[in-house]
Amino acid sequence: PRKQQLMTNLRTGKNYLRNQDPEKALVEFKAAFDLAETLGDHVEEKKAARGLGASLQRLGKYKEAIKYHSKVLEISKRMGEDSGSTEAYGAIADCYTELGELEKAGKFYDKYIARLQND
Amino acid sequence: PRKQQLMTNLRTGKNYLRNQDPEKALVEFKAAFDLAETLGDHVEEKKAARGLGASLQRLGKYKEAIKYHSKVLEISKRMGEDSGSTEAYGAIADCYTELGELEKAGKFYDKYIARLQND
Amino acid sequence: LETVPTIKKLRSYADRIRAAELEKCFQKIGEDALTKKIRRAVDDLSNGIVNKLLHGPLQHLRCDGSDSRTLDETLENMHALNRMFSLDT
Amino acid sequence: LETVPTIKKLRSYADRIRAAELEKCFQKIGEDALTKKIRRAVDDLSNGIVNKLLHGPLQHLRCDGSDSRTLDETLENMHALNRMFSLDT
Repeated sequence: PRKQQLMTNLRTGKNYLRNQDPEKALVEFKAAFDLAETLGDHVEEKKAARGLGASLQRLGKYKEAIKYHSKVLEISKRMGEDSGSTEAYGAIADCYTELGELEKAGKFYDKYIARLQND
Repeated sequence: PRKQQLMTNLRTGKNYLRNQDPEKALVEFKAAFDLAETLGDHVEEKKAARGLGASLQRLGKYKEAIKYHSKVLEISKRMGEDSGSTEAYGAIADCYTELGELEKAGKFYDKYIARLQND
Repeated sequence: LETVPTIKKLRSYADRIRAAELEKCFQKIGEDALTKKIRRAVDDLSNGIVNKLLHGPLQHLRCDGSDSRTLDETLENMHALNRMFSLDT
Repeated sequence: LETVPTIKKLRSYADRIRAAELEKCFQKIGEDALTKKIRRAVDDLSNGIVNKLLHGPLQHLRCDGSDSRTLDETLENMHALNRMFSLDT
């Protein structure tokens, strides 16, 4: 039932994000993230972290967004499964660009670009 | 049964084309084209013409390829249904480029480019 | 007119990528689940993305060259595209 | 470093196209036929095409600028991309 709740939160969050409502999306993804952490479900935790990052980014909260996009990378590393990593590198770089930290942005774009030809 | 034969020819032609065998593809598409003409089936006639154009192009027979790609445009106009037209304009331009007729190629690329933002 | 071959090369560059990714996608979906409708929708998707992405660059290879600034810019665009997509090799 | 904002703009330009085409594709397939596997395969397809198409241009915005020719070229690439994708507006 908690797993089901988690999946519902993720789905609802994605819908809010698609419908340009990042505030409501944020709430759903945060709930999903906490649930996934409790359940130790790293696959869904990663999706929730990505959603949190994307929502915060839309709200202009770039520093917090970086935190969650980095979480995606961290979970990938821990799981030895790197789906979503390319996009996470790109998103972190976008956030640093918005913050005017172009040097850091460039470093993350390099990692992003190096991965673009992979699948 | 003839319609079924026609569909088989089209499918086989596409497979040959995908597997880099334009000569065998050509035979299939020609059979399909003749059948479609006999049956008056313009939807499939268009697919066959496109396949013929693509096969001839791969074989370096650019003038003949232009003939069949133009057939696609002609059928589209007659049917008032323009699926495949963007690609036909582009393919005709590619053929003229190969033939060194850059002026004509440019004219067809213009039509192709003007349609790229449509669906 | 010098830009015409670049248009052809960029088109075929993009089409190779499109065809390869399409093939992979169809394999992932699998023969059984791949209905005609899905095949059509996915094919349209791949064409839509490529066409809309190429629209800007291709348009900027086809300025009429009536004034020299435009012609210069068009040639600069061509050189940049040749470099960026390695179209000369 | 001047090229960093262009990278961001080009990325989001491409992503808007990708998202719009993806939405259209999913609608064409229809809620009922759209299994998780298909959604995943089609999503991968759209990312694959965009990523592979952007690879060249983005790579050519990130030269290390150690010699001046490379830096000049990188800036030319940036100007051309800004023009061709209307990224300044």
